[in-house]
Amino acid sequence: MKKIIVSLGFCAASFFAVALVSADQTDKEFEEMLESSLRSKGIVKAEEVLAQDDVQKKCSTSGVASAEDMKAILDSQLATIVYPSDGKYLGDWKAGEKIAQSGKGRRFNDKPDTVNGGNCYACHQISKDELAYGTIGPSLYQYGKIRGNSEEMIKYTWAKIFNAQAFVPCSYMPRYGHKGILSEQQIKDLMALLFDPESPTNK
Amino acid sequence: MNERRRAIIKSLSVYSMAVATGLMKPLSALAVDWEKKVFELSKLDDVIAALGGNFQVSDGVVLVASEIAENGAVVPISVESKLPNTDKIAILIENNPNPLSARFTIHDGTDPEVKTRVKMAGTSNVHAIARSDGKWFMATKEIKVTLGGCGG
Amino acid sequence: MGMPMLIRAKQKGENTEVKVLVKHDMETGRRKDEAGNIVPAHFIKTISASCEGKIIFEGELGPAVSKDPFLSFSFKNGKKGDKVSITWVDNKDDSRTDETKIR
Amino acid sequence: MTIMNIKRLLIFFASVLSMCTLTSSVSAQDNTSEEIEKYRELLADGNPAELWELTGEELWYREAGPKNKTLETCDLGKGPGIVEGAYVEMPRYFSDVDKVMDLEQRLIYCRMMIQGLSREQATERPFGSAGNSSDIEALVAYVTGQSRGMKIAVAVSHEKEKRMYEMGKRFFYFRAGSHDFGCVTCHSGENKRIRLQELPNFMNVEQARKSYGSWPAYRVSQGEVRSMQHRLYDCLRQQRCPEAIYGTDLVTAISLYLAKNANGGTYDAPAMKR
Repeated sequence: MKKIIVSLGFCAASFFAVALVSADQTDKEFEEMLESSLRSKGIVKAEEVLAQDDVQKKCSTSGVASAEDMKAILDSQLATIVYPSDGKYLGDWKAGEKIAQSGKGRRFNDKPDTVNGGNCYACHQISKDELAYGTIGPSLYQYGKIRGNSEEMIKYTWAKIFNAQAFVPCSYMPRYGHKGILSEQQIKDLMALLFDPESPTNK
Repeated sequence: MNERRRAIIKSLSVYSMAVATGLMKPLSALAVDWEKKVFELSKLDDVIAALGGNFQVSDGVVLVASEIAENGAVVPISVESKLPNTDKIAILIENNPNPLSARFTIHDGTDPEVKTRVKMAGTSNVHAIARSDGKWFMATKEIKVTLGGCGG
Repeated sequence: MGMPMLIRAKQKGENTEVKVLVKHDMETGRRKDEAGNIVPAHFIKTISASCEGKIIFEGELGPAVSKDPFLSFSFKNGKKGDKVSITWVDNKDDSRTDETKIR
Repeated sequence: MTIMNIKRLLIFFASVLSMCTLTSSVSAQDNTSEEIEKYRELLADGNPAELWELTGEELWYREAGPKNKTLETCDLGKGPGIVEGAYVEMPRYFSDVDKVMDLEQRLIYCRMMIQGLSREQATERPFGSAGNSSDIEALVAYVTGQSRGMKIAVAVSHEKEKRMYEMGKRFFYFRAGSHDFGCVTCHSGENKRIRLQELPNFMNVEQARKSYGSWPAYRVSQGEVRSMQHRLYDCLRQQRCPEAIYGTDLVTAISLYLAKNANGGTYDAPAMKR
């Protein structure tokens, strides 16, 4: 019996070896293709991008990441969150609106001193006045009005903008704080856009 | 098909070369002159005044355009006049640096209807005007120019 | 002198429908290039159409007409085989004439 | 932050999630998509891409390069000089180079081999801009136009085509860079849009067909005809990826992956888009 299993296993192994190129070989081929086809330009460095971080590696699968990976991502990413040093969470909603509108920053044609935007409208409805909003993420219209401004809600929202993967592993939302895309002040301004009763978001 | 197209291209090149070198006079020598001073005005009121004052709102002028433009660089506009003896049609974009975008002269036997595409600096009222028996009539529509794509 | 225009003149009942596409940058004089320099204004100022030598339609265009301008209009008294000719002149006094037959 | 706090935050998050679904988009903005549709309809009349097609055709038959030859003997996969229907079968394996090539790689190859241009000359100005038109974009407009109305039919049968497809698929899911973006971020969900542009979901056959089948396109936002190479080059830029080197294999791999997903669809380009 044991023999049969072993030989079956051997058969299967040799079958796959013929039919499929091994995973290792595919990895290698892929890496080589990336290296030969992509090059550093301006502020985007090929070697930095191609060396994915652990989260990116776990999330680069055509299926769903394993439960184990998801838990590892949640744990590691929650630990990255940095709350505002002065304990103040809300900035200026008008500045926040500009950040939400801008998709600039971190592309190879952007300058090192380009002020990065959040590009929030690309994926979210926020203020009712902006018709050109995307739907990759949920609508944030009346965010503060609906959810209130309890300390928990404020802290949760901060953390979500700072590192969305602390809540949804492999989320499509950029990790704005953790990856240094937005500054602490910029996140405060976005928070105001979401929570300030005077913000058009809550009108 | 291919041969035909190529032949056309070749003959056209020869013809346009002849024009460029002055062997033939382009027809436009006969055409209306581009009226610099009206095209360079920056305020809608000044353009209206320069064209002869009051435009009367009229159903006889039909302006077809979408209320939202996906991109301000190309906004399709169609203007038709149902008014008698229409000899001029123009498109004014209120918030553009120079409101007068284009003006057309409709000769006898030509329908008073024109389709073109214009640039809009941002959301604005667009006025289509037509001159009938020497008087201007107008139709207006607000066109919203939106941001598109991933660039923001 | 630019590249050839694309002109279509099609008989539809008693009307001839003319559609014109012109390859032209239609620079407003406000745009900046990648280096941040203003690109000088360069646009078609006049465009005129004639059928068998008779002027049928004229346009004065400003720089607010879109890049690669498109125009469509129709006229009466044309017939299949008639020659429709279009000429544009731009602000640098460059010009071009192309023609087609009504189909 | 204590463990207790983290737990509370997570529980709290779960309740927020359920709220999200309740408050989803204020479905108003009622006529926005209707008006955008109208905009596209009005635009459809008179596509400047035809001007590029004419130029491209002229370039195809024009003697050029040190060898002073036309491209009439260029084999795009269906035999020397056969342009009609060539694009809908590309990218494909070419035995003369033992390699999978997309249209632009093949055009570069033909210009080098037949016309005698150097690689540098053959790849000069791959993408046009105002005042600087691109010969390649014009050639691409001409060649692709000769497949209009045909069915997209890439084979993916040769071993090298299969490998190329696999690489393209892998890149589709590859997430990296400052923003963790990958193709998958924007192109795997149903009924999603970025700003006002609908995003084709490449897992959905109909959408993949419609999207792939509408490139190249005259883009009104750029005033140029943009090829598939440019579409992907610019996707990668927005993804915060490094620059895709023109005519290299990665873009061909992604194209092949997308083309395969679009197989069977009717090709309808060069089109006109925002």
